Amino acid sequence: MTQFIFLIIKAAIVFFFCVGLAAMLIWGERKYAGWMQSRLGPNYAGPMGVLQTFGDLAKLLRKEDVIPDTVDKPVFRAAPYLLWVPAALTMAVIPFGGMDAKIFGWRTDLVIANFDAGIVLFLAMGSLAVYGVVFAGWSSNSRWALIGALRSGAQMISYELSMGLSLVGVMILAGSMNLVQIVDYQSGAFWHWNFIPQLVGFVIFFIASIAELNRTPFDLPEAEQELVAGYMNEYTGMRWGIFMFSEYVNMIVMSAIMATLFFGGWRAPFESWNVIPGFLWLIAKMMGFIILYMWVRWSVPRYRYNQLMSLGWKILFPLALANLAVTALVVTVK
Amino acid sequence: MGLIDIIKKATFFEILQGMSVTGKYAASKKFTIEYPKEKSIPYPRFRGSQALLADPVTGELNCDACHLCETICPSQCITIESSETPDGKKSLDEFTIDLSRCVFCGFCEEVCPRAAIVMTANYELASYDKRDFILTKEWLIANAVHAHKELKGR
Amino acid sequence: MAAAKNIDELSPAHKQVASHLQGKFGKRLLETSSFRGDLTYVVSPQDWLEVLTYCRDAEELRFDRLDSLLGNHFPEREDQPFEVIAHLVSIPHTTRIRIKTRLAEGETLPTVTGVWPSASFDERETWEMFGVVFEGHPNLTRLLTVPDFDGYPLRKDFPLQGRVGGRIRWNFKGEI
Amino acid sequence: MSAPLEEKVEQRTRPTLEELKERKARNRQRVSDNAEVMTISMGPHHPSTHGVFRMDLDLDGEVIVDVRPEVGNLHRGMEKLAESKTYHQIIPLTDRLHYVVSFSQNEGYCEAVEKLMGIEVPERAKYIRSMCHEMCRIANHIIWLGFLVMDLGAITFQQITFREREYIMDLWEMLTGARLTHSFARIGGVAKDIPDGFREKMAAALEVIPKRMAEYDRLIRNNRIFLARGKDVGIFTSEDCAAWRVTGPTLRAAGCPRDLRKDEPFAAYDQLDFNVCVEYEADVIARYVLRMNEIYESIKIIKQCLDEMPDGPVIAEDAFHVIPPKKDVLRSSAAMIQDFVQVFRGPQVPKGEVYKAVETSQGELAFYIVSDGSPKPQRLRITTPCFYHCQAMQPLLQGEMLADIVGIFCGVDVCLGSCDR
Repeated sequence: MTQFIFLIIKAAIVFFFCVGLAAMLIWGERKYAGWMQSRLGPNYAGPMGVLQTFGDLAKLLRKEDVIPDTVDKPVFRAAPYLLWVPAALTMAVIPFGGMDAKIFGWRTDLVIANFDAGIVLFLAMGSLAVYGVVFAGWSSNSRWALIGALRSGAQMISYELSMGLSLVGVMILAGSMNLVQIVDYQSGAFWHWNFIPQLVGFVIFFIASIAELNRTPFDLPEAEQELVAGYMNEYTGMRWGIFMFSEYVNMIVMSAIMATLFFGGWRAPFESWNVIPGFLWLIAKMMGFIILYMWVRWSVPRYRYNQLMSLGWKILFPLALANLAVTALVVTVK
Repeated sequence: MGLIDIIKKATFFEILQGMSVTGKYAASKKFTIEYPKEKSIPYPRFRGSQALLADPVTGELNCDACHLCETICPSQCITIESSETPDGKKSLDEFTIDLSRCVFCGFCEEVCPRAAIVMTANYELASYDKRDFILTKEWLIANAVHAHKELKGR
Repeated sequence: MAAAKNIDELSPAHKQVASHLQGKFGKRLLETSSFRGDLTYVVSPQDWLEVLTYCRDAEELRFDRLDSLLGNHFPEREDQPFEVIAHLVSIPHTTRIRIKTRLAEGETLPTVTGVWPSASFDERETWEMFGVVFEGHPNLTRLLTVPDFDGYPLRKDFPLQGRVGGRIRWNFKGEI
Repeated sequence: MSAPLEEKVEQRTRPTLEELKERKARNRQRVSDNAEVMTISMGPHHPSTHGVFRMDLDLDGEVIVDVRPEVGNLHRGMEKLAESKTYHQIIPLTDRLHYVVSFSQNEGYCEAVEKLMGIEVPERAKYIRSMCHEMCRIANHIIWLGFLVMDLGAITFQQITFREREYIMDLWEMLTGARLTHSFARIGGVAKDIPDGFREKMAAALEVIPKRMAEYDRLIRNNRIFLARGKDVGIFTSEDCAAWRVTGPTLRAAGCPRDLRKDEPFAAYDQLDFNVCVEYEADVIARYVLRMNEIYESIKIIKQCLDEMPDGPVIAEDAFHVIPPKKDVLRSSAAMIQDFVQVFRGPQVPKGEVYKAVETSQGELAFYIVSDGSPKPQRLRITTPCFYHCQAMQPLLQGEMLADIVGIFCGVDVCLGSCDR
């Protein structure tokens, strides 16, 4: 029974952590983009403009929720949630600290769900998220949105393949698909972490994750300059706000997965630094990746559709296969 | 394509190079002027809203109501009403500038034979009320405090 | 007819052009004049297409670009109030020439979109502004004004004030 | 200063006209015969059409089958307006064609009027005009680059190019009193002489801009995505350019060294030493390289202008056509009478018609003025380069991909204010 209460408490904490962090990231990205552009970014609401997101939230909630006449209404309404709820579910398998940790005298695992198919859950939920985009574009009954949805469908399916394959290397090394065990495998200082043997896998995963997140240079489904807003063309007010918000939730999840699989999860870079709680290390690594995502986004142009496809199928996919083969060979020979 | 090119491609050399530039900007000093807090100071030739200058000694308006500015104005935003005083001089009764038509070309200042109408440094002209855009003679005389310094002495 | 005024003002390249065109078309060039170094020919509407095509194709002329094509309205000339003026440029010879034609109200002119595709917008503009119809133009519709605009705004008798036609109306199927 | 981009440009090849045509045909092959066409309307409030341009696109998937450009959403009737204004009053009107290069427009109009009236412009004014032309060119090309890269997806770039343009804007404010709509050229010269401290500020700006352009190079010059997006995209050969009257950098990027500054010199360009930049690949990258080289040439020209500028008046002494400078009006009665006559009666113009083209940073801008002897033009036709650039979207875009529309559209440099007049 206590375990069940703990489970609910843990889930609530992780959920609110995700939501809060996403809200901060919306402000953070604008601020960081402003800095990179020699601007100041938002600076009026609160100190350094930290309350900007809440101001935006108030504005979005007050706006009229326009649902065009020709849209497929149930699908149109459901699509925003389909985009971020599956992604947020993935947070359940991320370990935030050691198993059997002692908190105020109670013993518990610092993970919501410790089960063996963690990576599979992540991949499955990633595949579900594409429905949100495709539904949004299709139900809008608008040609711009349709093009965005089509691009998104093709792009996500192509890059999911390389993404999944790049993770198989990690699975082979750790001999498990359980994220807790993968983190255990990486115990020790940072040269035990997976990103050293799996550097190619990590690079592929990082590129594919940008594509999954629909961020520049792979933000074709949104493509502000071509499709205006792509699949969310017809959305207004808070529904649009949920799309915006889900982008950041997805980003948090993706960086958490990346930190867990390739960078030792909650573990400190050196054994002696483990006095700092593990979840702080995890958050620090996540923030590192998030800043990297933002940095890339505001520095590079966007690929064209056919270039994106050829990059995914002709370069990343064979590379991921080769990486898998080499890893399997090395592990077998050892 | 030599070996160096391949290495550069595989290590994302040029993308990292580009990111170093944006990263440098993120850390360096910002270019923004935070407008309502700090104001930019216009150069002496800046063409802000007009003002009517008066003689610094007698306090009389320089304007002779010769209608030159009214005639040259390309957007016809100046309206002058004048009457004749008993001693045969023209006197200015009403001088109105419709700011919503004005294009700030500075022709009125340029053709004025008496340095009576000048463009000032006053650029804060936004308003919620359209009626504020009709600049009356009194407004224009009061606006002379914004006139560029080198013009005031003339 | 072809009384060339101030032909001495012309540059040597222009003189060559002038003598070549004189030799080819002779009396069909109704007027020749030059003002501030600009060489102008007036041709009849029937010769319009032929002269312009020849100017582009002849090896000595090579006017390969139509710099602009525009109309003008002279209400005081009662028989032929409209003018259509083409400015040609030769990039290899760096010369310019102006060819005009005069039209009566309702008279049509053959299109030159087949010679220079760039004339398409120009002819559409001339048509909507002056009412000069270009025969054979693939898409002679209003360009700058709204599709149901009334009248020809650049004619001199077009009223300067008031509201003439030109309200955008649409049905909600997207057609204006 | 030699153009630092030159050594990097050498890897660019010089394809012949046939090769270019073949490359263009290869792009066109994407259009299949039995295409299932979806028509979508792009614009007029699309963010990347640089104004209010509208295109009807026939799409087969991502490939563009046909384009029908539509302009006119910003039509302000400038030509009709000009017929009711004296020659002096039209100058502020020409600012509003394209606000980035408004001096070039002022100057082009004044050149045409001076040709009509036969005014000889003082040497100093000519040099100031050339200098201002090049300031326009630098500002325009810099923000053109920003917009191009932004349209290809990197938004940061647009912001930092606007920052560099600010140096030019400050100079404009110092020189003319306005940041966008300068109204600086006058019939017979320019409005004012260069102010004190202008040379130092200009020298400082000309120091900063090449440094910043080196940073632009580091940002995108070798960027694989930028090169992939621009290479062999939007090919427009010199033949096409002549047929569709596409001028300016697009024509020069197709290998044709046509530049009115050399071919039909105006202002002081016949006395200045500069090169006409030419590129040969006729695609978006070639246009980018060409414009960057032109900025270096412009910097060279501005330095020459400031060094070689002779002393003297900045406006012609011509009692019949010119509004006299203000300081003369205040002091001499003859100038005051001239002032009154010019304002109330307008300039005295001979009968006739002139056509004068100048090279702005976008292409050849031409003014055609018909005078019937009155102080107001009988007809003023403004032949802007952007009008034809918009029209040329149809041959430019056929066979390209949807994502390249914005790159190509920005690549030929279009301003809708200038297009619709």
